[in-house]
Amino acid sequence: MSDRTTPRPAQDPGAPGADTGPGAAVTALPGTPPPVKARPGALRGAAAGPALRRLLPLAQVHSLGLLVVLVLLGVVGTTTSGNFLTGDNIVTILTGAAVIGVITVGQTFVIIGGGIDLSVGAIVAVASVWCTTVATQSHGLAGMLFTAVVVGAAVGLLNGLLIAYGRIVAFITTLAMMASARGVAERISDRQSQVVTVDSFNRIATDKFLGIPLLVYLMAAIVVLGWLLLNRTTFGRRTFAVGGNPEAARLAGIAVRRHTVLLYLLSGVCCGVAAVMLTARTTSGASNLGNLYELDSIAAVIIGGTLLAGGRGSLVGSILGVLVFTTITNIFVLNNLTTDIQEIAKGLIIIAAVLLQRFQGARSPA
Amino acid sequence: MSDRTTPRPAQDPGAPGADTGPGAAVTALPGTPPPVKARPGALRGAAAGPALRRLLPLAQVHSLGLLVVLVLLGVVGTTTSGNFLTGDNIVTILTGAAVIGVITVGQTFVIIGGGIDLSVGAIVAVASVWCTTVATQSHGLAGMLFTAVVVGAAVGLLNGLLIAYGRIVAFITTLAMMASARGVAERISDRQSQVVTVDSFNRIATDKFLGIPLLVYLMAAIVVLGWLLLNRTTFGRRTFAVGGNPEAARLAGIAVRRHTVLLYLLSGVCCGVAAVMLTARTTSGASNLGNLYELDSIAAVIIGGTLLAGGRGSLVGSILGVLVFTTITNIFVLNNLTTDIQEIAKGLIIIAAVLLQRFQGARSPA
Amino acid sequence: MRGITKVFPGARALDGVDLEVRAGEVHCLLGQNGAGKSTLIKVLAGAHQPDGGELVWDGEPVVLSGPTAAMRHGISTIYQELDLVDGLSVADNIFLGHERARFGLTRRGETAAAARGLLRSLGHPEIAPGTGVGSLSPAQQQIVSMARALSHDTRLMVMDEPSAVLTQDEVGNLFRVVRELTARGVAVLYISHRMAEIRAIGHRVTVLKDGRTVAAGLPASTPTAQLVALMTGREGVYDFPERPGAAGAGERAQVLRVERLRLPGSFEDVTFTVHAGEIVGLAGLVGSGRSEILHAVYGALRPASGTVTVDGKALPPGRVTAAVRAGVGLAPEERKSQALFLHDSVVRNVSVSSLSRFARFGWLDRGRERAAATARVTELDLRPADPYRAVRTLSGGNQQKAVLARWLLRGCRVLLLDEPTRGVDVGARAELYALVRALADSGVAVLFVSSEVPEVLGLADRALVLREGRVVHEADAASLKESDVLDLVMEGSRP
Amino acid sequence: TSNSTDDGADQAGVTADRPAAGSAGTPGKHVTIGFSAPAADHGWMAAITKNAKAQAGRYTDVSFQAAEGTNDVNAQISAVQTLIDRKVDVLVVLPFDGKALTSIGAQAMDADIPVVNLDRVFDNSLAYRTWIGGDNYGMGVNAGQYIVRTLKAKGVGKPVIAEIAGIDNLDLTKQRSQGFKDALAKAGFSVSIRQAAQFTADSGQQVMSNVLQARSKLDAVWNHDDDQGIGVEAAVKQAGRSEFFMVGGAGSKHAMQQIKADSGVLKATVVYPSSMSASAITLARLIGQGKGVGDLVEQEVPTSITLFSATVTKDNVDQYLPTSFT
Ligand SMILES: Nc1ncnc2c1ncn2[C@@H]1O[C@H](COP(=O)(O)OP(=O)(O)OP(=O)(O)O)[C@@H](O)[C@H]1O
Ligand SMILES: Nc1ncnc2c1ncn2[C@@H]1O[C@H](COP(=O)(O)OP(=O)(O)OP(=O)(O)O)[C@@H](O)[C@H]1O
Ligand SMILES: [Mg+2]
Ligand SMILES: [Mg+2]
Repeated sequence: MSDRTTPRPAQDPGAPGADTGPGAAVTALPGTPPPVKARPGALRGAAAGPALRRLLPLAQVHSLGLLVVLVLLGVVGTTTSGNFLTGDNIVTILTGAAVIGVITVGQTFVIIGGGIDLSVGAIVAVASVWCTTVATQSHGLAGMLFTAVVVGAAVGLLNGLLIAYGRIVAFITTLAMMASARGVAERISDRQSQVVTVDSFNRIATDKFLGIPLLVYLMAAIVVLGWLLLNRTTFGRRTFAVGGNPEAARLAGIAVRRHTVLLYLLSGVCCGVAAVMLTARTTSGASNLGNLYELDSIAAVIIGGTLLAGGRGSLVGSILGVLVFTTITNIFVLNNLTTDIQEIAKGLIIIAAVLLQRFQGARSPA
Repeated sequence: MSDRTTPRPAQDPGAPGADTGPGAAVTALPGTPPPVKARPGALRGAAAGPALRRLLPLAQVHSLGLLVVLVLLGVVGTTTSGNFLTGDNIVTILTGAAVIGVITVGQTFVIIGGGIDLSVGAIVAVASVWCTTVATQSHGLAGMLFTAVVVGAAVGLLNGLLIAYGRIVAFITTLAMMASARGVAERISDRQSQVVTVDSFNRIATDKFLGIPLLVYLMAAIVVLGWLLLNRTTFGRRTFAVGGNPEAARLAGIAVRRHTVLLYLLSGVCCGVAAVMLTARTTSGASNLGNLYELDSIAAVIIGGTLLAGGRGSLVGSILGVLVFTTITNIFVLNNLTTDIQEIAKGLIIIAAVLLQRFQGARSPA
Repeated sequence: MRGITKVFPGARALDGVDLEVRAGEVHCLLGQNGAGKSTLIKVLAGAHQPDGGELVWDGEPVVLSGPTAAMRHGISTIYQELDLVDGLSVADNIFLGHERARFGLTRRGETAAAARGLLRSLGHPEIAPGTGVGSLSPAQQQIVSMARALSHDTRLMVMDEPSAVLTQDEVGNLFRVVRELTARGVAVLYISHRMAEIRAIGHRVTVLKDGRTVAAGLPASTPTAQLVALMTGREGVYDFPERPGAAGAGERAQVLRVERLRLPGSFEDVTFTVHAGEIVGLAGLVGSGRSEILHAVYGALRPASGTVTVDGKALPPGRVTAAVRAGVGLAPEERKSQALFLHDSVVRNVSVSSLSRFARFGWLDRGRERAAATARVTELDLRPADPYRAVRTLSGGNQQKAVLARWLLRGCRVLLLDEPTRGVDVGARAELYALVRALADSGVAVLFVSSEVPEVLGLADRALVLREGRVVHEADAASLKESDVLDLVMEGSRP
Repeated sequence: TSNSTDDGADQAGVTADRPAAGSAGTPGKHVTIGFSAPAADHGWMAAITKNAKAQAGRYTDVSFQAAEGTNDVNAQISAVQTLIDRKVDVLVVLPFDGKALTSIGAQAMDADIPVVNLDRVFDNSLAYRTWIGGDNYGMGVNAGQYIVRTLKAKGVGKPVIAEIAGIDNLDLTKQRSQGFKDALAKAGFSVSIRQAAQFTADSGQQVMSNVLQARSKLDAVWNHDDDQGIGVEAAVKQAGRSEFFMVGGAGSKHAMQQIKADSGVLKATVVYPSSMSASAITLARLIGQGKGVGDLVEQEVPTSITLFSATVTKDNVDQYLPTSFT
């Protein structure tokens, strides 16, 4: 039950439970994509005990590695800047992560389900612009919320229908949608930022509860809901199945196409909610909002351990990924680094984070 | 999610001999199961008549569809603008396609080989900046060319090593490289445009032969070389194998990792060449060159019929994809459309092009 | 090979295996599913590095650092899992890794000619070297795999269940090739779960059990019962279960009724019924349309015309979900691509079709799910009995059991089985037969496809014989003889 | 009023020798200035960041705290928030989008951190203490007026005028185009073709090469940005066209050198001063120290300073070359 190529400290063969200490929680990444596909042996190093594997879903083991990365970043932040470990700063990081966090929840579902959504940023833009038109604002808070979410849902639905029933590759469909939706946003807004005049709407971003902005609670709520949906419902289970092997899912009686539509719809709704948050935060809607959010969210999902090919992944990982990126940015600002250094460092940190997760996974047997 | 819901076009059972031209050498006997099998939708779109499918490799049928799209675009261009069908304009389109075309050659190899390269734009930037530093320019034309290509190759090599031996997912590696390489470009250039003072270098973009700019010949040469490499050499065969079934490739004795490194190296070299072309075209090197070229090139590859998952694809398709995108832009400008309309239309045209290819594929039986 | 060990995370696949193969002999490797046969041959092929033991080749100890090293020594392998690249042509696949090329440029004419020659020598001139492998049937792909193995200059040919996807006449072809090889002094290591084949072609037999050699170099004439006992460690009779009296068939309710089902190019005018508690077998050649009929019944393929009724209600054509809801289940022929979520656990694979049963408003009761799935898995004696193991790491036979467990859990009215015993060992086979019988006895209508005629005749109550997409004969299985079926399948019209 | 004598001395000295450097000579109370601007992804914006930093470096009583440049308003809000958390004394903010950063500006003001709003204007004057910036509309007007004058002088009746705009979904691009259009309209002219590039040389080249195909004869071109102008000029050269003249925008060194050499189509550029960030730092310091602007009689820094978009031609290029950005 273990890897003999590297002699491990002698183990009592009679005690398979030896692996199940708390330390073993970080063991092995059997679920990690063998990055070079050709190597089934690639994972030989990972020696998780079956007992352990039962306790922790594979994805969570991966997330633990990311948590270590986050802690390390925290250490770096604290040592380089006295301002890092203050309540205010933590709240700033979390608030900064809120919008992209919500988008990433949807993106995680889509990617686990075997797709990809390049249009998230554009959906945010069009939803934000639409909900801040003068006509919409005249309906007050409720009208604006409703519009943003419905617009997001509608664009997501359209994505889903084109992909599932039009049978156009997700990459192309959402790429096209990325262009078109942003074009629509520009058209509606005439390329001007539209200021929000409904005060209760802006309060979404300014109101706090126990010193923490509503936005953070909102993100937390959506992450928790997303986690439950992914891990505790039939919908989530089917998402894994559809992404892992669509043909097998179909033959197992899952309505693959309908499910695919729902996944993009879900992503669209998340973008609608994110648009509300972003619009409230910026107190205005604009067609250039959410630029490149697609890359940010996909990067967070992938670094969080979800397979780009679908079928395996973790929402917790994705959110940790978002937090890692937001924290990196925050540390940069605190340390007054210039943009070029920041970018170089960002690349290095991403690579280091991935390697660290691996390392963390490989050496941790109790 | 399968082609099975649409009944296959009826075949003429009475005329088996109809197939027996020279092309029929590749014909399967009646009773040979055509490919309904479980292929999860890979070729779903292409329901070409079996006879035709036998004559032409699938990729080529797909390219045919794209050619039709291109012709249709030409018709639209000609009817909406008198300036479209002039020699000068065709040359402008081709020249406009040259840079991204060369990048797409490398990207096609990488994607067929099962990877992805998000760093192409950044590689172009860093190669362009490096080859236009004062120190480099002092070595004249040869020094600049050499620098650009070597820088491109070096970054590509680094990508490949990290992916193949560091076993970091291609998406993450090249995303990190995208940030880092652009950071390096900014650092080197101090974010200033560096004007090229070597006149012979700029002549790469201005010199013409038979009225056609050198750039176009250069692209054509690279495309032809790329096509030969992909379709007529062991390297090309192995690229398909590595992307299509890495495990099978390994069992067949192919050095999968080394091959992967070579693919990214190749992409890096293409970016280096593209950097030369772009720098000569803009007569300057700058760290913001090649912005979003990764999306453009990937989109061209995918619309050209290459599977994002690897293993299947066509270089001709990719280049047609590039031409489609360049032609769309040209038509927009000729008709002086506003940006928002352009973006909306671009999305619609992409979708239409894909659907048209499908239609074209479906109705083309010999 | 001496004392070879191989350890996977969580599984000790090989635990000191000894094997000795002589030139010019056909050496058969026997063992239950998961005994370690495939792992052993992968070590031999250089695809896995052993964790212990030693390999002796021509009297010299060797280390095979990779597939290329093995090939250099003249070891070529046909793997159990089809190891072809879909995107490449037949010829390219055959010569992958040792392309006919000069300065890196492929010589396409020469490659095609050589490929054509190899395919012809295998009795399959109809496979064109230029076709994409992805468009071939599994059987044809198997031929291509064989051609690839033959394309090397071979001294030891390893064949991992080459006959699994072949029908009987093609197995004959395979044997001819094997005999030609041995006549040239090539050694053949042959793995199969079909005892008859081993008896027909093998010279000596080595039996593996739980990663250990339990008997080496037995003569091929060793009685089946003794071999099976060695493999399983148990004595017992392995045979088809008793058929209940044929009498009841008429009175029992019709469950599945297929009428004038037609899909041009695949099958024509197919009409039959299956009653509750009845097992109907479909016999036919590869490519005769059997899988397609099952798919059409299941709604995975939309037929051009015709109806499928279950319990008197017509199923909407081309809708799998409706069929599943009506109580139809399918265990498809290609487990890996069509049935399994390879990276998921056994539990998840088993429960995927019955999720709503354990859910309330979409909310999963995972405890119940786990208990129910585990119960089915235990019932089927799936090994290793770890419901959280990723299905990918199970042996072929156990993967098949996982698929069956899925439908067992769901509880079907109609069960469609496509080559259910492909790659399943003798012991497990008998268990599967008993299981299918038991299901039928509980009132399920079973329709199954098999390329092994004895299986059709032994397990089914009634058999349909298919040729080129048409039902050419229908009869009580008991009244048919193997040779009759073979004749029907080949020529069609003879009674 | 209490420190008016100090101020007086200070200002007098400065005006005498280094007008641009403000009151560099006499250190006052220490001021920490937080600075946030969009990503320095093209020449003008890079110059903004650089000039601000350089200016801060000139003062011994200023520490400079810059936040990451980003084109994502959400991230910029977080960056400014971080600066507020750090309790800087004064903030200088060039927002990616003025309206989007209004609320964070107001928040800073509420936290008693004066905000110097640089260039792109906040939506609400309560959100900043002082605004200093360029005049995008005026820039378009000046470009238009130069073109009108030149064409009239040449006696061109129905000119074909092209406009290569910058990134099209920025407010400032819209304002520039509006000014240009209005100025042309006064003379009865109009823009014949308008296409947007991305402020980068490659996009400028790509767009211009297509525009040259769309109009086989042009009389005048206004290109919003000299950085993308490098590509625009390259496209003109590569097409071998020279029948028109071109006006640039922003005022890069390269453009001014071209104008001075008078070797190509570029005849003028309308400046959008990148030195404004240095002035903003100076203002921020003065605000932080509670001083007024030298030479002005006011005791406080004014709330709004609009910079002039000068039209640089061959005749006056020497005057502007030193303040051009590279
Ligand atoms: N992908 C396909 N496209 C078109 N026709 C197909 C395809 N696959 C199979 N067919 C046709 O369907 C018929 C039946 O093929 P199928 O593989 O289902 O046969 P089978 O009897 O199940 O054989 P096997 O033993 O290989 O499962 C063949 O005659 C073949 O012509
Ligand atoms: N990649 C792997 N990771 C973990 N365990 C594995 C892996 N491959 C095989 N095993 C385990 O090794 C054991 C031997 O498997 P192997 O495939 O060699 O069996 P087999 O004798 O070929 O069976 P079958 O007759 O079903 O093909 C099984 O218990 C299997 O679960
Ligand atoms: Mg096996
Ligand atoms: Mg079949």
